Amino acid sequence: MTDQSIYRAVLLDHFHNPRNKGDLGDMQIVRRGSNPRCGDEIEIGINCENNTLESVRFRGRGCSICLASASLMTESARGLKLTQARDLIEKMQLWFGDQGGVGPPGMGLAALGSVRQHPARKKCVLLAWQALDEILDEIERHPEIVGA
Amino acid sequence: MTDQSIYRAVLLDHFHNPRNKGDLGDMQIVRRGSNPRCGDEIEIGINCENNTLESVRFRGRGCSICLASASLMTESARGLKLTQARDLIEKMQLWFGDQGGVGPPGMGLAALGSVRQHPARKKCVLLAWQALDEILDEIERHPEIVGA
Amino acid sequence: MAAVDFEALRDDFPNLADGQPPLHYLDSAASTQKPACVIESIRHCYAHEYGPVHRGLYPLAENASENYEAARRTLARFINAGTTDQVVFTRSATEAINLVASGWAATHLQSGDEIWVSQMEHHSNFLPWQRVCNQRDARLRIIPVDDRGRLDLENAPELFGPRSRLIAISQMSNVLGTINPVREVVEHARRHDIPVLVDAAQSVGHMPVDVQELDCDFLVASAHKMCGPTGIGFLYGTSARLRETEPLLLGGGMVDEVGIDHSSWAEIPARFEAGSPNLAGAVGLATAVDYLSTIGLKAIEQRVRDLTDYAYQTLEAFDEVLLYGPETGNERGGILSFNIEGIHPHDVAQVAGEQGVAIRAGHHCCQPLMQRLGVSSTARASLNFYNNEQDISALADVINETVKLFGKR
Amino acid sequence: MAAVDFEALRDDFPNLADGQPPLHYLDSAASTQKPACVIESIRHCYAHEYGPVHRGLYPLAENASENYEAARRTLARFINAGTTDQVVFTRSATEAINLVASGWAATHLQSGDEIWVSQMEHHSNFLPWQRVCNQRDARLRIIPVDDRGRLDLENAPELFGPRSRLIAISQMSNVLGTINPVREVVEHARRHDIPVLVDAAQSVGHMPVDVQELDCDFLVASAHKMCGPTGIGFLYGTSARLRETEPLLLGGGMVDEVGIDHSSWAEIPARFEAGSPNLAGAVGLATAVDYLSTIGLKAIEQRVRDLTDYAYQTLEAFDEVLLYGPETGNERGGILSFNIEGIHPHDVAQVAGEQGVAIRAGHHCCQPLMQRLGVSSTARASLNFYNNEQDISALADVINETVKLFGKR
Ligand SMILES: Cc1ncc(COP(=O)(O)O)c(C=O)c1O
Ligand SMILES: Cc1ncc(COP(=O)(O)O)c(C=O)c1O
Repeated sequence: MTDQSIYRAVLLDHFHNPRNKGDLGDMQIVRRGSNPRCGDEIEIGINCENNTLESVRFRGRGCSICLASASLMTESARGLKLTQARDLIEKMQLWFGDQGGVGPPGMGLAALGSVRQHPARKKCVLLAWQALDEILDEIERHPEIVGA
Repeated sequence: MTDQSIYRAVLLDHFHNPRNKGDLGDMQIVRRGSNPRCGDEIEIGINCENNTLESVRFRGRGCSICLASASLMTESARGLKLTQARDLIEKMQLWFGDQGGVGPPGMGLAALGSVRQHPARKKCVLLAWQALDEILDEIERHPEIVGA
Repeated sequence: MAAVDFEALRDDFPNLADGQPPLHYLDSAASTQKPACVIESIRHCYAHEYGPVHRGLYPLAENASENYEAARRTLARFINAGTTDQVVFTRSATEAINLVASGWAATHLQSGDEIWVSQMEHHSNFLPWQRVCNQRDARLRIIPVDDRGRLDLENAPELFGPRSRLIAISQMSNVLGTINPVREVVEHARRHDIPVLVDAAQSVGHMPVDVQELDCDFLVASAHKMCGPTGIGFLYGTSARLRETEPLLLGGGMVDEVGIDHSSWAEIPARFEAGSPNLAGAVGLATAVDYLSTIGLKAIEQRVRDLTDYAYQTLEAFDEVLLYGPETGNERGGILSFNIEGIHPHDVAQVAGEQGVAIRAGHHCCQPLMQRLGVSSTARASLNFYNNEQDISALADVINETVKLFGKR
Repeated sequence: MAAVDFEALRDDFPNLADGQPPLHYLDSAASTQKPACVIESIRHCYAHEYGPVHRGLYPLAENASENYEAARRTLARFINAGTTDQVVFTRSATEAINLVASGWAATHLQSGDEIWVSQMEHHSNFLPWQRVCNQRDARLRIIPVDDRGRLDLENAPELFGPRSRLIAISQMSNVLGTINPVREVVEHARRHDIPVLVDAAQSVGHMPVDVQELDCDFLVASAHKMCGPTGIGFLYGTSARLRETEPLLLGGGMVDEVGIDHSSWAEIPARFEAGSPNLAGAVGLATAVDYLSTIGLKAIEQRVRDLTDYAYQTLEAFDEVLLYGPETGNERGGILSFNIEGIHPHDVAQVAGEQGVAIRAGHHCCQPLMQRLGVSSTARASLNFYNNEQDISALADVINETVKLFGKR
């Protein structure tokens, strides 16, 4: 396994030992992301207090990239202000967009960079992030759900 | 102008001095052949007696090949029994068909052979012959027209 | 049948001969590699014989037209069409099916009629029928697939019923490798006057295909899956059916007389080939056909069957591997779909790719079949005569590595 | 603008450099010759970079997908599309027009609505509209052509009227060489919210074409008329219009989710590209675009204009020659249709062919225009930048010989 390989140690670790994975029963908002082309299906749930993501959790099935990315996402989003979370998502999308010259939006996420050379798997990476994005949309539309 | 050239002396002669060309007013049966792709339009007329083509005439416009072929056709068809005419047409079509190994159906028609290497112009050659074929069909259906 | 030295044939394929490290190309069901002769024929066509096809009166154009029509004759002979004009060049198998769906089915379906496909059809042999059924208020009916991945004709009692108007099935499944009993289906269908379209995208060029023996009404395939170029395929149709078919595309070359209100179509097959013909595509396809014919379709079929047996045994030996489709033997072509327990096929394919093994992971444009198999995707290795046992050993290594990396510890 | 040595560029075209005796290729409006770089890019694609496009997870497939999408970006830049996904690869200009006719017009036309084309349109930009109008009980209206071969917009007062639903016109006539005031038509049409499709089959690659400057809704062309390969063309559409357009072909690669009853389409442009993509075609087209861009479209346009002036004067000098279309100048591209008094164009073209001059004779897929001109066919010489003055002198010799052979004595 080379350094270039996308199955970098970090991703494998998150795949085998996912963070913040499990039941979403007591989450304030849950959103689903799916990629029918390959059967990835992820649900993201959050609890929010004072405009801060107090907890971010996920469950679902998918390839290692999809699951590792979801796990990494929950780790980096937790504790962020809503605006910061939005910012992070935007930077992720930019990083994985067609444009070059953009770096990873945080040290913890650098491992995902190895996936950028595999365009067919960008969707796997972004699935969890898009679901979080939709959650933020929902909060904007209905702040009352998170008690704001 | 080489020997291979399709503008063999014979064809040019028939183009410039067409045989049996002109008014079809007193013909028993007249049939039209047209090729909308290039604007060739030929009318063939016949008079028939005792199952013999007493006269075969044509008029119309078209390229030199089309007109020369019509002129040649009238020459070779005149005086033939109906069955002989049918036979001649069949041989022409065979000669110009996809199959090789068939010779011209008569010495007088050999000049048309130079056109066989130009598939796009086969239609020009055959236009007059097809019209005559239709005339023979008509005679078969309605022999009374030619008084038989 | 003289023995063919298949190992030596690998050298005919520059993209296989290239590789350092070697390329284990096991994705021929998606698209085959190209032999040098095909590539050269295309180059030569453009560099030395290029001219517009049809109706040019100068030697270059006449020659181009002749090359184009000669390609049609070659292809017609290859599938044993009754006459050359029963072969229509299309952009792809997909276009050919759409042509029949919109040109034949749309004008022959009544409300309540049925079109039958199978549960294992490729989206290209599914969606066009779905659309035309929806448009004509007809029903799309599905021949089920049994647990061994074969057509379950017993459980499709109305397949030859009074409302059945067309049957469209593949000769070889691009996921399961199943070879369907097309001849048998046609025989039944004939008795009820139901036309049959055969999707031969996976079979033509991989086994002998004889349209007169199959006795089908329509048959389609794509050049790129039979060692030919991209961007060209064909439709075969019986003369009677083609006469009943309206053109999909209108434009240059397919009309006789154009009026302001109405127009009349040219003869068949020109009627179905609007637009400037794909000369280089036709030439490349004909060269591919000649190449395959020289090797011999029976020999190709046997070679792939041998490799398939070996691959099947190799994969079967893994406890973690679940294989789909029929067991090896006559009813299976060189396509093996599988899953590794608890591991997503994407991960299998990615590890494979890193180890120089080209396999496919996904739904393979067969979502209805995935639903039947109860999975969202599979890994798929597909074989052609240019593969060898090393390719299969390399696949075994991939499975070991994948299990090591992603298996439950 | 640095001077381009066009005479030297002839060597880029093996089929022109070949000839002994020389080939005077004056049929580029039918299809252009191919430069060595395009041929080589196709060869290289098949021999060293060939893999299936889209969704493969191994390097060869990823590279193939990237090459395919890079070709789309190259083309999008070339015509200055706002975004890359506004470019759809099709089989041809003809397919692209059919796609808009059946995918946009068929779903937007009401009974009594009008589609406008001009009297000079190619059958490919005429028949699809005729069909959809007949299907939808709409009216096909014709913009007349004036005596100098230009659109007679004055005499089409309802062109921008309340029933006008789409205008489809060519940017350059393939018979007359007329360059139509597309920009002006679009400007008017915009005010009445009428979409405009531009048939740019003769203009793209021959003059600068900028879809944003034209501000058109759709634009189509074929690769083989712009130094690219056969079997590929494209449709440009604004994002808004493409979203309103239904796919022509259904099948693999263009769906998201396939259900037994209904399916949902993939994003644009994949939605319009059912079936395995034409990789080598796209690569060859992109190489052609790069080649033309390096020469410079302005330089190409000027070169052809100079040659056209010379050809026009040369032909005009013959008493027997009747020239169609506008006089030389800005409103005319490098296409010259003519007739010789009393001589059928077939005979002209045949003599030309025998003398190594490739010209076309016929209706050029423009029967409505032929009716307007009152002829059934014309002879046509069409120029590209790789032509030179000797080609035109050779044409003059042909006319002399033709008159000698077939003229009234
Ligand atoms: C003006 C015009 N439009 C459309 C076409 C159709 O192009 P194609 O045959 O490549 O589809 C042509 C050429 O044949 C043309 O000259
Ligand atoms: C069984 C089957 N049918 C149809 C197709 C469609 O072929 P194409 O994409 O070349 O049109 C394919 C391959 O993609 C296939 O495997």
